Amino acid sequence: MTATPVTGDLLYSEIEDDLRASVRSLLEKQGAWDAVLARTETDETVDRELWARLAEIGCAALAVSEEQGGAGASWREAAVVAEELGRAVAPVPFLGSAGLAAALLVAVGEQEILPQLAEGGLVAALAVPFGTAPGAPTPAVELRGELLHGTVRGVADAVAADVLLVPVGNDLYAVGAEADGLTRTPIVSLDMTRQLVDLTLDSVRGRLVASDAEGAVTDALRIGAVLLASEQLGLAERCLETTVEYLAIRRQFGRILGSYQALKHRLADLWVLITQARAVARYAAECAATGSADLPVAAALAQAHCSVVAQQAAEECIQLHGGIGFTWEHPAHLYLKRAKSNAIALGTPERHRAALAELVDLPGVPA
Amino acid sequence: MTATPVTGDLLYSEIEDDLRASVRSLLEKQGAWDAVLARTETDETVDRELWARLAEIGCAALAVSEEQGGAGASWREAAVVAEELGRAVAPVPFLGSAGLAAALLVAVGEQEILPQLAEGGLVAALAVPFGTAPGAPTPAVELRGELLHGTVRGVADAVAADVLLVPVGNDLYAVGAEADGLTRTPIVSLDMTRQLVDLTLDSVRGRLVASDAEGAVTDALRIGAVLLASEQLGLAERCLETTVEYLAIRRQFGRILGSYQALKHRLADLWVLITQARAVARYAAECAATGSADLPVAAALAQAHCSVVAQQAAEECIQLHGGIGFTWEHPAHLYLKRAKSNAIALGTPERHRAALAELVDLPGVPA
Amino acid sequence: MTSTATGGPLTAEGLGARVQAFLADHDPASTDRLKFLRARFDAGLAWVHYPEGLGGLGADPSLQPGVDAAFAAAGAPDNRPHTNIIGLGMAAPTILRFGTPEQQRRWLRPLWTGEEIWCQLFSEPGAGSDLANVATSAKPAGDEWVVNGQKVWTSLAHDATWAILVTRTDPAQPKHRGLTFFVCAMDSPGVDVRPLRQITGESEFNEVYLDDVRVPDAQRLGEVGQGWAVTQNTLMNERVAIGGGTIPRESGAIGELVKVWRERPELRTPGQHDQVLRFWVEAEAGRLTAERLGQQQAAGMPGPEGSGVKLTHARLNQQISSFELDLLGDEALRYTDYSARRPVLVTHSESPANWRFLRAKGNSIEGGTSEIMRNIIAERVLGLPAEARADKDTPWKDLPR
Amino acid sequence: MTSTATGGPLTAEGLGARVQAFLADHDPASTDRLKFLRARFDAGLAWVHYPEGLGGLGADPSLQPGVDAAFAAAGAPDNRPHTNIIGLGMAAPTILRFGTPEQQRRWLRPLWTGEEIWCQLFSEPGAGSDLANVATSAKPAGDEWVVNGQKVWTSLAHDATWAILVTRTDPAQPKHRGLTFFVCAMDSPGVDVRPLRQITGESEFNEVYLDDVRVPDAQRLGEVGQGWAVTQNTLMNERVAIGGGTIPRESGAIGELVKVWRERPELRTPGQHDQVLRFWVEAEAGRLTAERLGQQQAAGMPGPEGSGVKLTHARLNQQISSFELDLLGDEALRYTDYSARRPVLVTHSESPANWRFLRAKGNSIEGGTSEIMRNIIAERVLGLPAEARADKDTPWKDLPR
Repeated sequence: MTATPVTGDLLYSEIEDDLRASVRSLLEKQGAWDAVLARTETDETVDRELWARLAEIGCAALAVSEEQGGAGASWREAAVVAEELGRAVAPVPFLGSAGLAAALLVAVGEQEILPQLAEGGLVAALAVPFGTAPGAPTPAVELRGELLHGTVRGVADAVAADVLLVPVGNDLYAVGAEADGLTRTPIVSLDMTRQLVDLTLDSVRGRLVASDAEGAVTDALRIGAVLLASEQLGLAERCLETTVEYLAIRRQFGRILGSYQALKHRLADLWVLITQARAVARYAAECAATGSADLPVAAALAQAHCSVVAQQAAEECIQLHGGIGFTWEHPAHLYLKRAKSNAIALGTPERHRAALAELVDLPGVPA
Repeated sequence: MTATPVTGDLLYSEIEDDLRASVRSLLEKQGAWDAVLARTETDETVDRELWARLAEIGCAALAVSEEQGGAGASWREAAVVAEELGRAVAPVPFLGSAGLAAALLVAVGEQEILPQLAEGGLVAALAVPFGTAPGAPTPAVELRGELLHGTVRGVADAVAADVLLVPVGNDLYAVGAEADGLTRTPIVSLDMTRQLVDLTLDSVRGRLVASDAEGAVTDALRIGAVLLASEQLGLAERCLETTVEYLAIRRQFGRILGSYQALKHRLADLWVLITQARAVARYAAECAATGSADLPVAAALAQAHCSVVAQQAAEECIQLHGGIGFTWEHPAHLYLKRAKSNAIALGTPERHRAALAELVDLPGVPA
Repeated sequence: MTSTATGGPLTAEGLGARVQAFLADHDPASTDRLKFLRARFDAGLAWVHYPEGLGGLGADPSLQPGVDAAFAAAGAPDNRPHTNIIGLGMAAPTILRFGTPEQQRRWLRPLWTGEEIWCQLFSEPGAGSDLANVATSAKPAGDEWVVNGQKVWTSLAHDATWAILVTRTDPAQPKHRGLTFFVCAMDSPGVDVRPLRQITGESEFNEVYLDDVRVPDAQRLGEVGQGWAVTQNTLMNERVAIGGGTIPRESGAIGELVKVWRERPELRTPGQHDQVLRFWVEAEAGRLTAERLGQQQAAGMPGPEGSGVKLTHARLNQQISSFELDLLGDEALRYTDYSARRPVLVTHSESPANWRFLRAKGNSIEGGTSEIMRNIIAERVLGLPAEARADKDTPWKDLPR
Repeated sequence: MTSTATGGPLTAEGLGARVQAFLADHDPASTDRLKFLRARFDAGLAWVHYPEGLGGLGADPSLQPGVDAAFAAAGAPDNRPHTNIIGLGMAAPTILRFGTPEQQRRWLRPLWTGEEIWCQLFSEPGAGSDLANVATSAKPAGDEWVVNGQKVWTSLAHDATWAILVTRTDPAQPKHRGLTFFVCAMDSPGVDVRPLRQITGESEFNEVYLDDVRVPDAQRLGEVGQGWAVTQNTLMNERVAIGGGTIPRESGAIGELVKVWRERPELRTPGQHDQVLRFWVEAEAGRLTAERLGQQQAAGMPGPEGSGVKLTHARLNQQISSFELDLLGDEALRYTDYSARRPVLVTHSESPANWRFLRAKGNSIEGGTSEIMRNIIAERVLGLPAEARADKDTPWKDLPR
């Protein structure tokens, strides 16, 4: 039997509530879903303007200390922002830049990029495929002489990135987005609200940011998993709300759809799952904020659970909207694509469960 | 892609319908559930009288040829009987004697026991634990000199057995139930409508029935799995019927319970599962009857699926009956215990899926 | 020479002889495709269970596959049935059942040969599963009707010559009364077909706007006010169309999944193995259930299992394709093309996994939602009480919307 | 000397000092158990949030665990709360809320000390989830009431001195009106307690037959006809009783499963591994949800999550114990004892896996079925329309049954 770690605070603080209100208000003004949908079909899939506004209220580096130019808050507050961005399927580089990159730069004690990133003037991205789980191997980019060579496919938040953080063996390099020899090819992505990019490095000059960075990369991916869980929570909540609102007005066979018990019970079950998603996401954020030794468990648990819940919420949203939910002109497909993409991102639920097997001593069949 | 075997006839023939009607009529007269329940608390947990009546209409050896004293029908007809016995959770040694033992004796070409078994004067049982999957190792009973030694725990249908068929390595021995040195201890069994027995063999004289019998034991267990699937189908159907009948009369909050859509949809889903259980059980019986090369797949498929369906049916039966379904004085617990016991019997669904992995070329992770 | 004229019902042998005789007269290799198909229709070898003179010989429907196979074996052109699914599956049986002899003669031959494609104008934005809640109105004007309204989820509308159309002709009647069924020419003035884009990016379906469209009364099918009976008959034909023939093991979604599993061992993880096997079991159970349903239908005992087969098919398509994306991992995050366009007809297996994942979401909605299927099973099969409803006897115009 | 007398509210320190003073006066090692408990009650250290004179000091309820811990640390006897769950969890708050001062003085002390055990006579065979559908009648007779009817699912009835009892005093009123709430002495003539046997073989519960049982009007709680309001308050206390304190990771059903998994590697198969991990994830998510609910309650924001916690708890108990039997295989086919008997109180982990499997089937029925929990969530939390019902305004006696 594994010991029970201290639970910590799973509620939202007043500061977190205020932050949520600011972000939501901003997103309601500048991130309506129809604008998000329209943007997916343009060349500018990232809403740089919105990102600038978010940076103004500190969202670019919430968990970075004030000395390093950040907001001096913690991953708890960052997780609240992730919830709101998930609700809005907002096309901004929060996860990649304020999450993965910031966590990595803090972990390795970087001083040059971090202040610019924190004030929002610079976007950074971690150059690994979006599906990389914490601890999984990263692509083989290699140093030949002083130049970098290799390919990294499907990188998140690299569309708008100014700097790419490239793991090279156990080292970490920073590469300018406009560097000679670097090709960035945005790809048609399942989730076009977070368009992925293929990177090709052909004799690219990078700056060595840290050696012995493998552990820091794993830690950063874990922080990413924590934030992603909160994003999934926010998305799931939005799907439930939208569906309840629709069922409360739509009539069929002379009755309000929401009065049909089979639908009511399915939504009740979904609500229960969401209360659980909130508990595990909050626990993960609390562990990240306090540096709890249980963070690896909390992050894997949150991903294993929230990935499932967000997908189910998006699927119920489509199904219970009926035909209209299957059309392009309804936001449900944006939630579905984000939910499915997120479930694969930073490791599938099954990968996270396999990680838990190690972490909580539940081994498989002895060899 | 695996080739598609010929499906064969998945319907019920007129002869099968007639047989079903005879068996059901007999069970309605002699096998009412309250009598079945009462019998579980007596020393006579097997209804020998009922078994005699069933033997009279040929149920003791349906799939045994007329030359060998059987009814000259096939495993298809036997499967129909199994359905009816499952509906009634009947405490008779059909599965053990008319199924496992008969299949085994036919397979090894035995001539002495089989005719007596076929006419119903003798009950035989295969001395392996009830949870043994086709192809799994059997307990280590060994021959020292000319005498048998060993322990076999949890044998089905051995309470009423006259002869025990004991695998000893690759040989098969027959042991009289009253043989010196043999101890039969009936155990408190999860499913008391099929009480299991622990056997201890301490210098017991047996008769060598066959050498090189390992394959025949596996084949017999497979036939058992086929019949068990039909038993599970019958049980599931009965659970659904009982529940629908109850919901059609019970009122809560001023409405017939069966008018609540959430319950309707769950029962609809259960009905769908049962149509599938019927299809796979019939396919398995057809493969057994025709000696199809696809029998191993069909048997594993039927067990993997019908075990799950029967359990779900029994669980819904309890839940939708509410409190009354949790009491001893309602048949629901008999179905639940039979369903759970059957799911473990002759291999759990997971074991059968693992068998399918081999059979249909869906291997696991390469070593 | 017909089956009745020769005294006994047509047998497979008798039909086989007719096919061979026809082929002797019409060499598939040298006969013009359309000419060949028209002649086949006229010989009663199109749909052999239809009456004589309407492409058939009044034969048993079970003899059709043999006839089709004989033509295929001879290298004869077929009528490309997949391009006219609604025409063949729904419009034709409805015309046969409710059409006048003139209507049958006019429409059935070019329908069967594929010269005229048909579509269906049933669904409306305000109706959903409540199909009878039709708001599209038809008002009489001399020997014509003037139709106004909006239809949705219309496949093939952009290719179709004709549509079967349900309209409300008397809003003062309760919902299921006051409907009338027409055939509408898709090139009529006032018919506006607009692609309806779906979550895959493409537009398989259309919205159809009807703006003062004039439909001759001669194109009415069935009596005025009996449109619901006609519609239900049409939909019943849609559901019967399932089944028929052995379904290959591992076809559909499970086939795609196990192909990836077998061919790409590097993607496998231990934790996914049992799930693959669970899906295999469920898919095979579903396949055998459909097989058994087909056997029942062939034995003249059509069971209600069709609703269950549809439910299972939708669920497995969705669950299995979703799992396949997890198995593919990073690869699944790449899509092919979201641009607005008409879909190209390809087999499912040529489509990328994430397209199949997205498209499968429609399976539990189109052709009757999974919720409606469960209602049907609970009420018609299990006999549980119907849902309370307030819309059966109230005039349609007075219902809240 | 009371909290108000000293000026400020009682603090943890203040209470700690009182406990130490009490212990100094009453040595747990040498004081008779019952005498010690009565003195603790009289000192206001029983349930500190109750009023003075009734075992409390009007303190904040959050201070109770500290007091209990201090007594436990000193080796003091406790009041064996698990033997009087209904008394402490449901009867006591109801008496406090609705009882007269005389009733409170009579009942609360022996209830808290455990000298008098309480049970609950609410459920009836004809009611089920429709708890208000009470048929047990109480008719006035002078300053008494004469009660007739049958109650069911009564735990502890065979040990109890007192019962809280809901009766119908006016069948001409609609269902939720016309109920009245009493306290009934279980040794009254006409009270017949019979064990109700359950699927495990044992009888945890009873049926209670009430045959012309006379209950003094002085034992009525609340007004005549207000029994439903009292009952709802009682049930609310039952649900609030969840929560409180950190729940250990891997407690309950998951703990049993992972113990077997870890200790008996020979039982493991590859296909079961991911399922064990799925259960671990679900159980841990459920645990943290209950923890979060406890934090909310402690912060004065009791949320509706309790219904969800109950739902999940029941489902996981059932699914996990069922899976554990599969894991155990042949061993799970052996049971311990089906004979009719009263259960022995043991911790869950001492019970065999298949007993836990069977007992868990009750978890989704007792204390509100899972279906009722889903209704509550859908209607009270999500605000979806209530089920149509015909029993709210009709006189109870005219309802179909």
